[in-house]
Amino acid sequence: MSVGLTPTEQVILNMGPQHPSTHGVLRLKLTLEGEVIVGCDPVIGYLHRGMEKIAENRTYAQFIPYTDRLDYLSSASNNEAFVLAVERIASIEVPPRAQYLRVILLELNRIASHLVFVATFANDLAATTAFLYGFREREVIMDLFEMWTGARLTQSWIRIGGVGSDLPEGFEKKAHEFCRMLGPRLAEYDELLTGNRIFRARTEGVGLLPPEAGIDYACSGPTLRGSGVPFDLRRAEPYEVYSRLGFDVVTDEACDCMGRYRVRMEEMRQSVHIIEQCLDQLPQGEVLAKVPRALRPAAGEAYGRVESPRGEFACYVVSDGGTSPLRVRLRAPSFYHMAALPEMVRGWKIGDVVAILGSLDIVLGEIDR
Amino acid sequence: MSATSTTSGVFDRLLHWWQAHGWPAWIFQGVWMIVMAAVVTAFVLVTVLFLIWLERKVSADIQSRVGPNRVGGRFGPLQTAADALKLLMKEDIIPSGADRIVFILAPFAVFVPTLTVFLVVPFSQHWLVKDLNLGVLFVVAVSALPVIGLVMGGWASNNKYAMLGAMRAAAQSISYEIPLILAMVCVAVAAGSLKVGDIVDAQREGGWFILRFPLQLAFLLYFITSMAEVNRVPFDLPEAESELVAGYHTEYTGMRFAVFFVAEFAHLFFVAAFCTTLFLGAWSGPALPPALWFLLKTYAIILIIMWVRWTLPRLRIDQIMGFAWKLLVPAALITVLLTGLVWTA
Amino acid sequence: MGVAKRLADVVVLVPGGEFLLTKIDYVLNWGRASSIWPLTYGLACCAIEMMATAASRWDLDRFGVMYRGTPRQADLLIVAGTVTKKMAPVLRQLYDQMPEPKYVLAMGGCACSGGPFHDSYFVVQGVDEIVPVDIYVPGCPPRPEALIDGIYRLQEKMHRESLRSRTA
Amino acid sequence: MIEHLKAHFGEDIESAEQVGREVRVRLRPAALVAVCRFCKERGYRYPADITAVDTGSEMRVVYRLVSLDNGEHAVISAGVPRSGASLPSITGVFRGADWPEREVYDLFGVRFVSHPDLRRILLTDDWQGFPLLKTGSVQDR
Repeated sequence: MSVGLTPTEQVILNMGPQHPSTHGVLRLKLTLEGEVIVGCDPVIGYLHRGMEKIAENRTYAQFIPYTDRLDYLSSASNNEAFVLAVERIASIEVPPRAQYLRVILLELNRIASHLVFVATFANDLAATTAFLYGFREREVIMDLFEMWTGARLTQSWIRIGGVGSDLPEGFEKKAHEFCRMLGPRLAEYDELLTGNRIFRARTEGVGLLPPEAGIDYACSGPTLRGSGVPFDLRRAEPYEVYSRLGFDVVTDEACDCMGRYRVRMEEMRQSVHIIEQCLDQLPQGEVLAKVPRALRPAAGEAYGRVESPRGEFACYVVSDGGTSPLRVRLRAPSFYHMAALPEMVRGWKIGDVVAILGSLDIVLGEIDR
Repeated sequence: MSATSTTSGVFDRLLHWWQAHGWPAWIFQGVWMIVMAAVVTAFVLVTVLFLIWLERKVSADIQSRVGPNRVGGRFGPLQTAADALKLLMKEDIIPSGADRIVFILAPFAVFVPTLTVFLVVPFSQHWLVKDLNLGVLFVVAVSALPVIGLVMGGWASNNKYAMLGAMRAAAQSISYEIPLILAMVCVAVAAGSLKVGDIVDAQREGGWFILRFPLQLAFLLYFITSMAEVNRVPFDLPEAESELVAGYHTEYTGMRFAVFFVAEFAHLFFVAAFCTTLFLGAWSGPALPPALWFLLKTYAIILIIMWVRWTLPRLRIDQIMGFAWKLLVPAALITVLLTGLVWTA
Repeated sequence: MGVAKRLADVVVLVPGGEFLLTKIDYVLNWGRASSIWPLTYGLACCAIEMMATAASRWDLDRFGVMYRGTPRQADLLIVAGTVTKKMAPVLRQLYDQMPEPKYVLAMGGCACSGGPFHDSYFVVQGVDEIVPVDIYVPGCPPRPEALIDGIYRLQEKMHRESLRSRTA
Repeated sequence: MIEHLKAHFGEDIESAEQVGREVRVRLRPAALVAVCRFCKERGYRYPADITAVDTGSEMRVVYRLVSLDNGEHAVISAGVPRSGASLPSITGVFRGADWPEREVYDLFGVRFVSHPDLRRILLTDDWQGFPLLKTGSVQDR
């Protein structure tokens, strides 16, 4: 089983595209010596839907629902990146109330996404029960989304110039209830996972990503912050009202799977804090600016960067003055994290590949686009 | 003569009656063995159906779900029966690259020894198929056999995941066998016999072994290692779903897969039953019928194993090996030494 | 299915065999419909809803639905998401690896017909171009209730089957 | 920053302007690697994005390097011909440029010279054509 002194024959193991823990359709070509990984070649593109080409054949508003389907665990952040870029080209002012509402939606999406992360990460390590707990809490957020936007996953609620509608009656009360509920539930996860000796043995020191390598590979989000780099676009390049809200940029010096996990756990608590502030400060007023139905922004280009739950999700929009964009480039954080994976898994075992991949929290929808 | 002299009382009387007719004894013995084997098999199979259902219900309860509640009534009692029926009627696929004979034999190589060990389980004072003189040794020998079936299955499937699963199963089984045997040795030393009947008697006279120092340590060792022997989380590496898809039975379909599955749960039932025998005084207990006592204790152990399974994550292969060789084996040796000291003193 | 076919052939020869066959059909269909094991085959957004359906709130285990990681032990292929031209051969292979009787459920607009990606250069316009589909569940993505309804419909379909018609 | 670049690379910088926190530089392909290394040494260590834009009449490859210290973006673009284009690879400067360059090759057909492993990344290996060029329609195959 172990790589001892006797030379062993190398085996190539195809993990995926259909595999219980590749989080979608990813194929990892692993070169093994016994159980030890000596080489890893991720093969992506199994979910390439040609989004960037489709964007060139849609009007600006028509493309918003497509962005939902990129990072489907947190659709609002994709909407936000695209809409930010378009609003910058077309110089559209967003009403203050809409800005707060956007932040609420974004942060709820972040919590929902991180809950799925905890769930799937635990599931990859065979802690099946934590998987179901994560989804249980997520359902409460899904209810909130449904109440407000009518959709559970793909909300498309961030529109050019604002948000789709104002909060429905009773939403604020329910949101406050959720914020109060989440803290104790997270403590429950801590009991089940964070302090668990087996969980720690499986994650601590596993899949090291040194901060320099993280920056060089253009990693971002919790993956980079788990390596101790305090890079958070909500602080570095604040959009909407983030500059007016108080929250900590969570970092962890561990650089391993545990570090990335702890960052996400703490970020959920920070997001709760942000949502509560937004609900308290929420101004009155319009939620959607007057925007022509057939938007024709002037020729130019803009780059919208958003701190999505996975990292920097950015949208590079080039306009030639027509009704549809000339070019839309979708910059997905998971794509860059995947590129760093081969280096992170080398020398670890099959069981660790699953853990490391899980700790990156990739979504194939945005990698393949 | 011990009171646990098993079913042999019935056996003797029937044999007597048989020989009174002048018929040869070996025919009776042959028929008797076949009947007993059939009864044990039937009992174990029904138990396994129940255990699978129980596992689904217990896991559902832990995970704030409901579990099966449609098939055959409110609590889904016929769920496993439906599963078995469906598996029976599924297409039987043998992969083209597989080693046919070994592939077909593997499930039975797992199943047969798993059932065989039930011969020495004392369900009550009247129900012990054969109280072998070397009962504990028999268990040690036979319960080590299923892993050969796993390796056969993994090898014959011609699938890398299956092969990895089989290799893991072999490594894990060999490593955990040692502390498991040493834990049993402690009991044998304490009872002064390898005969299951004697072990039960020793506990009826001097109290359950789990209450007597240092056999608590032996109990712990037995409990941990037996979980590894039945491949349950945190030791479920041979079939780790998130790593190896389904491990050694990745390529098995329908009934052949079901045989593996049944064997796994039968083995689970056995380790719990034997744990009861070795440490919890087997069938002894007040008021209730002895067989009921035995099942109660066994199910208590099974529930704890399930509870652990649905709570903990999985270890990694090197951590599993390290745990066995660096911690369990030395601990087991010390326990044997302590037992020897206490019982000779 | 070898056994099933032979069984059907023999049973109809017995006097009253037709009646007996319907009874056997009933029992077998009940077993099949009560124990649908889908393959864990999430492709895109719909996979998240598929997971949510299996999780505590909807709990597919109630109906005896239990996810399996390997196609060899699966009865149902839930195609949850967009199938691209790169994925199509893999999907076909997985389908071929499943043992009979097997079923396919197309979940979501993309799997049913290409959905929003009807004009994309890399998307297969509905999985029925690759594998035969039994149940279509539209939606983008369908709610868990819709998926459960799809499974109910599949059970109804299974109950209408006969040993002879399936194997003929 | 613009002055520094102009002072160092002179003729190779075709145009440079500051828009907000973006320094937009257009340069000759030959100077690409040197400019990227120059930027990296001055704190633009984060290779946020590499992509291409095809307007139908001309094509350019756009590199976005971000400084984590002051949050400035260096947006470097290099014009290339619309077919049979090739550019020097910057994988020697940024390891993270590996995959994005493969993607630009995959979707636009720009060859990156001295890239360690230039293969198709998203599309199938036997795919014909480059879908994001303006010549192809959305259903192009």
